[in-house]
Amino acid sequence: MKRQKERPNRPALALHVPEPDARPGDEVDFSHIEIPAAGSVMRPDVAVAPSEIRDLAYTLIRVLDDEGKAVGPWDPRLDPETLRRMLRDMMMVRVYDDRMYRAQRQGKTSFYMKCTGEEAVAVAAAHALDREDMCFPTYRQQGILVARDYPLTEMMCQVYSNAGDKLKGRQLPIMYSDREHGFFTISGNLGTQYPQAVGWGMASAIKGDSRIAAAWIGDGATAEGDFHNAVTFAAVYRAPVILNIVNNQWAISTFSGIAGAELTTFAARGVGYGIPGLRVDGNDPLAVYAATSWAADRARSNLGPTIIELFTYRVEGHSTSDDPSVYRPQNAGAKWPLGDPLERLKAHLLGLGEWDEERHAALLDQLGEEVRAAQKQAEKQGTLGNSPAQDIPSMFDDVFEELPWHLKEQREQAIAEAGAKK
Amino acid sequence: MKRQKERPNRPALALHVPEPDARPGDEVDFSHIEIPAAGSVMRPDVAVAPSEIRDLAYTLIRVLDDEGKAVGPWDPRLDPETLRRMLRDMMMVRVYDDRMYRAQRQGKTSFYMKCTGEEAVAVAAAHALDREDMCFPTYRQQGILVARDYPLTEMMCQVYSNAGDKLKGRQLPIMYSDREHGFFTISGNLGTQYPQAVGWGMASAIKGDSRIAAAWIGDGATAEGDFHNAVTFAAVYRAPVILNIVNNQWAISTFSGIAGAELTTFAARGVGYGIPGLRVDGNDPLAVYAATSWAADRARSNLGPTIIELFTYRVEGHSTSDDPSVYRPQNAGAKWPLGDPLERLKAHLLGLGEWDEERHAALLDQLGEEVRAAQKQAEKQGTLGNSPAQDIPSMFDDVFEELPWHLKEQREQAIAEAGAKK
Amino acid sequence: MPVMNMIQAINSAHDVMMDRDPNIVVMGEDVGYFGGVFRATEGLQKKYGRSRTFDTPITEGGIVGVAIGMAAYGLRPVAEIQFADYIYPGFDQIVSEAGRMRYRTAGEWFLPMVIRSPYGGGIFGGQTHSQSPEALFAHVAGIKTVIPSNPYDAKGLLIAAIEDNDPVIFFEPKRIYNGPFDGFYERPVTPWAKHPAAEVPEGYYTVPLGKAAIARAGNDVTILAYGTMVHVAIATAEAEGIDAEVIDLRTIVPVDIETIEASVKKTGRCVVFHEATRTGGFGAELSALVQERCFYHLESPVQRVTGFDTPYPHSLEWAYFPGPARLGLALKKALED
Amino acid sequence: MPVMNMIQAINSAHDVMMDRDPNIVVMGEDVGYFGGVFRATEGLQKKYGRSRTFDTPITEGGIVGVAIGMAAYGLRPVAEIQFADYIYPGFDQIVSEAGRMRYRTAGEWFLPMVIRSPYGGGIFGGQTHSQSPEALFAHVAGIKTVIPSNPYDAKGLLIAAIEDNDPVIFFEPKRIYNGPFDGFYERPVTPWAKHPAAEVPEGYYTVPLGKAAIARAGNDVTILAYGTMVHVAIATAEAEGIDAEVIDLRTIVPVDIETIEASVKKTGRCVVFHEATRTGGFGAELSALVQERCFYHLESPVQRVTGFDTPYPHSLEWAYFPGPARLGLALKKALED
Ligand SMILES: Cc1ncc(C[n+]2csc(CCOP(=O)(O)OP(=O)(O)O)c2C)c(N)n1
Ligand SMILES: Cc1ncc(C[n+]2csc(CCOP(=O)(O)OP(=O)(O)O)c2C)c(N)n1
Ligand SMILES: [Mg+2]
Ligand SMILES: [Mg+2]
Repeated sequence: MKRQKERPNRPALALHVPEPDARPGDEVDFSHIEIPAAGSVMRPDVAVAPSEIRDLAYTLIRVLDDEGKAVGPWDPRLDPETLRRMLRDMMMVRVYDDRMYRAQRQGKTSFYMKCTGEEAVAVAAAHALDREDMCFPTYRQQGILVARDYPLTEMMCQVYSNAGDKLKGRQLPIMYSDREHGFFTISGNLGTQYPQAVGWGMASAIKGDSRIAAAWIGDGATAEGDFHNAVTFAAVYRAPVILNIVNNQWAISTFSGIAGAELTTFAARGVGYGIPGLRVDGNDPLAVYAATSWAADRARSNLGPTIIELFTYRVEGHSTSDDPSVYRPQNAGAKWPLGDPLERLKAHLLGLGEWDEERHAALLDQLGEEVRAAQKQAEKQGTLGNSPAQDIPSMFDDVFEELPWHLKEQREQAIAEAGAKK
Repeated sequence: MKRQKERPNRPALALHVPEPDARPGDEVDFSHIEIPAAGSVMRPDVAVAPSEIRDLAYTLIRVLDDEGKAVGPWDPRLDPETLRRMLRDMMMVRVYDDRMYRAQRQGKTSFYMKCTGEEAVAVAAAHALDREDMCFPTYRQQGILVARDYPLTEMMCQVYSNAGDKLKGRQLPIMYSDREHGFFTISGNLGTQYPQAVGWGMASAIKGDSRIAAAWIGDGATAEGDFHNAVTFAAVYRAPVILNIVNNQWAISTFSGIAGAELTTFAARGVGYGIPGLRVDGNDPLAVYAATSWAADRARSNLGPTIIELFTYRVEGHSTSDDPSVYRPQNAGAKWPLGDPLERLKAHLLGLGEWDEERHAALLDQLGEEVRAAQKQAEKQGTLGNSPAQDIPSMFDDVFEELPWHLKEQREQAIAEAGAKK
Repeated sequence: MPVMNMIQAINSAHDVMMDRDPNIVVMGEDVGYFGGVFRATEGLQKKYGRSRTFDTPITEGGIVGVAIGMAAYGLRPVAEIQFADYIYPGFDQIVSEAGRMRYRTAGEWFLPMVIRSPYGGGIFGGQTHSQSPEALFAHVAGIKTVIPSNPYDAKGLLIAAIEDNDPVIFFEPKRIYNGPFDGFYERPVTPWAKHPAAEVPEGYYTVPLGKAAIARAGNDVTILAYGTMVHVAIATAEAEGIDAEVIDLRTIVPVDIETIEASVKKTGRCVVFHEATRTGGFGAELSALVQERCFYHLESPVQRVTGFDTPYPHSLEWAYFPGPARLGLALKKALED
Repeated sequence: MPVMNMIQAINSAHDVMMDRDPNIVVMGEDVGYFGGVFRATEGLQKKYGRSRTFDTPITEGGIVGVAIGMAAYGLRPVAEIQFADYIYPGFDQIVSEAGRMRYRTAGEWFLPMVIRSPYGGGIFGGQTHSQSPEALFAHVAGIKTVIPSNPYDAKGLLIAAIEDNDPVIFFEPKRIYNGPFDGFYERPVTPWAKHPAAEVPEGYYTVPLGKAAIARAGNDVTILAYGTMVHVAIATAEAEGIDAEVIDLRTIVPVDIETIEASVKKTGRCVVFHEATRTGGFGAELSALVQERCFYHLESPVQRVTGFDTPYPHSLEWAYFPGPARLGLALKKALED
């Protein structure tokens, strides 16, 4: 191999490996993050040419200002009822998460994942969509189910893989699925839902339906080929789909620089395909709502897909298997300058005079009650353990619509084996 | 399924399927193609922030004007010797292509692919690179080998899978490979070379080497996940690599709209990742040279990757297996407004007074001679047919470095079988 | 009855089904206006419109992922992968998503979709236009894999695949698109017209998935084959004067174990025959199944006659291809032992 | 001698080799600063710097494609795929590129690279953290596949894999990272410390690829196993009081046919044992090989004891897992027949 020294007129190359600003022991410092003032970003008509709004990929659409006032053209002007409902849903998600996290720690299931600090990206989006629109979420959008009134007990039974689990104990906890609530089955494989959402949206367009699709993906998972597959198809066929990128800045232990965030924003990916890319304060429920509505309008008008980067922060560990203090400063999330979506919406409602601390405390109590009741209900149907709630023959169902001979034989084998174990 | 009629407040969706302007029987019309004047695009310093030169992705870098004069800041100011050499190489590619195409038609091999009209994207780029830089081409950059003095006979032996084929008859014709000439083995699988080029460039950076990598991909193949994989890695680690997209506007029968060209340019993909995207007149050898040099300088200065869209036109069929008159107007290529790269460089040299028609005719004769001589030489070593040039045991070599027991046994079997056939 | 080659039969299956069911959409690289590089979808776009037959970007992962989304919506997509050798970028979506969708949702979502792909060698296509990757799919739970050997079956099986409510991989041996290639490559090619299975009804009919056919009845040895190899097996048996029973599996998952068992128990000898590489090929599964179920009936070892464990070479096509010479030797051995 | 668990042994293999050879680079999701979700690469970034051990974007296709380019340059990349269940987006680069690079260039380019991946079930990981996809790689020409069963072998085999000049898939049974799980899941877990193979030399040594080990000598029946199943096999033989010979294959391609043949010819009976789904699993290949080569020595059919042909279920983990009960029944049958 010819090396540097033999080519003195050529400089030596070096590999650049991105590294976050702070590691354990360092002081976390978010001061370099540029935060445009709430209300400062223009809101174009949905029929605008994407080439005219490239700037929206490099700013931050924000509605709630530091005092909790809704300002500027993106203010979705929601009625207090809707605002309170959104607050309630986000609070519910947090209460639910805490409870289930604890259940995992208590050994009642194998695994759990919270979405602390990211409640708005699911809840506010769900409120901006029609109930009939199909969501293709990741494991961090449990808020959609809550916003769509999916029973908590159903969710818990799934987490426990118990007798009440409609998925028959087959999926890892939190991999919910509910067709009726427009919640596509979560996959353990990152990114696969993205082209599927586009296919669903294309199908809706082929049939002259009016329902659109919305998908979510993490900042880390945008690197998968399926991200590109999805956006390519969506752009080419102008599929009625909203492509959300939840940039919580971490992918397990890996910061978003390794996903490409050093050089540009994730919303800018949209620019690369000639579709709109909106960069949105993901901790601002009104901004999330407004951007989602805008993208939904575009999709419904046959104007095609929109990428929405939801800029947020993963406040807690990746999952129950993760300890973030090993790779980033402790309590980094608490210092996140864009605040907590729950607190921000609460402040907004307080400012409007449509909420007060008493009602807030009462609601919190009530949600705690609801979750406890649901949990009791769920645990009546069992928790995960070495004696599974599902019977052995059920293991062979649903591989195919009909059981072929080899699975029939294997089912017999499994039954015989279970007999022998006793 | 809920349908349109049940949701009267929602408009019906419809699928958009891109369709080219002209199909067989239609008049081809390129008048909508925007062609900025040669010399009109600014040339930034290589250290520029990519965010400042996004415009370069939406224009067309051109050096040769309609009279063949080199104008503007991108003029690479090449000496006449180099210009003549580039002309010679492009002419050689065309003569070679014609000859090999005919050889396939004569039944001397199974397959051939020409690059008519696209000679500049390989030849001019190769001249702008160092010989030590590694090229990761597609099947349409045979010009690199010609520009790097790879023997024609070697190329032909590969096309014939004959006794002189260094690839032992294992690869489809035109899937050349030559390490010494910095020409990475062509893959039959579209797009796979792109991340490989990035890996090679990263390796060069890891070792403090000074060699860079250059890759080529077709407009159609940019849709593959590997395109995204490659650009993601290249952007994250600022890999010293030039990522060329040869936009010849067709992928077999499929026009570039199906690859996403309706909404934006291919150079704009670079914008999506925050790296420079240059859009270049691919039929202008000086523009190709200049853009390649610029990107190479950036890469050598540890400034990272550049995407270069080479806007050109596939003048002939996809391959010997293809008849383009079935899906696009006949002779569309002849009307391509950006002309023929050979003619344009010839006109430039004529204008400089560094070339004349006599020398041109003589050169053409001479190249014909060279190709004929090489072909004779190659055909002495056989052409493709039912009696292969390679012996049967050779079929088992190079699966692994050493032959494992099962391949030894299979080799014996193949030999026995060959005996039985006689 | 009309006479069709394999391409025409496959084209007709699409046409019949698109006409019957508005939920069927057809897509893939070059399948739209052009009708596919092998012309299997010719005329469909013109007849059914661009939103039901269209070209796709060149990304097999995208094609499969999008087809899954369409099937989840309720359509019945039929996607073409231009060559089986290019199916791997879509492998993740097939294995991780299509194969497990029904299972992971306990039936809430299921995927009526077909992935068609020209496959196999014998056309001097080199290592990237010749592969037979069926074993990779056979190993994945939740996927059916079908490989027809003639026009009648191709149409009937493709219609059955389209009607199936689970994902089906449909591999079309491209060497026999135009005629029943028997492995004697030096002889002139016979077109389908002379073969009884080229008589293909114009309209709707099915050939059920999971059912093998006895392509040639015989008593002395059973040959398990599918696709092109069925014709090679028959021709070899005739050439060698061996009374072989040739079973055309047609579907490899689920495989028709009854037909296999009955035949091997009758003949007592078995040769498994495919073009794919040997190690871990579907022949290993067949050999294991036969041995497990017919052990006490076997008079000689089950043999595998296959492609070699190398990539498909270009110039040595016929040394690689498991033709009559390779099979003939194995048959003789099976009968001698 | 130091006592190591599998993770420590694998970590040590990296360390020893990175120290010896500056061309070795280590990469994958979370492998850099953090040291990998199973901590197999802990400390390497600190010791060898960021340009030799780094985190990658989450794209397995990119990881493999880039590793191929690095190997083509002349480095020896060792890439981690976080779970074997996530290897499929990289399948095309492995099958179409890594497996055929040496062949298609007649040796001009070759790829000294290792793809490591935690694999197998038994940890309540559900269908996407439990898979055993080795058969998919075994079928692909040009790739070696290695599966260690203990710390000593893990380190020695990984070093051999890194030194090998061809691409090696290195699957690490994650259930036995911390202790030799024998399938008796109700019993307390034993750590590696009590196992002789946890004695692992600090420095350089190799365990050759392609050579099996006799994990337990015996006379009555041969069990062919690898990875976690080696421990289950030994424990089952002991529990059932069966004089089984347990062969730990260690490498499945190329497989150590001599050791297999010798054992089966001695015992006359054979059970093939793996965790992957049955149909088209590597057990089919083993069964076919044994039957082809030991037909006249076999006193009963070769049996396969495997995972079932379903995705790996979450709650029914132990009903799916091929544990002592399943193997025990098969062993008794092998001896009865
Ligand atoms: C194809 C695939 N590769 C790797 C993993 C392992 N994995 C699970 S979550 C995760 C990080 C994802 O990060 P991001 O996309 O940013 O989502 P977040 O967890 O931050 O919501 C990884 C690497 C996986 N599940 N699937
Ligand atoms: C992975 C893969 N999918 C499909 C093909 C079949 N194929 C070969 S060339 C081609 C068109 C490529 O078009 P483009 O990338 O624009 O390159 P061009 O031929 O125009 O130079 C296709 C679809 C392939 N070779 N590899
Ligand atoms: Mg994240
Ligand atoms: Mg093209």
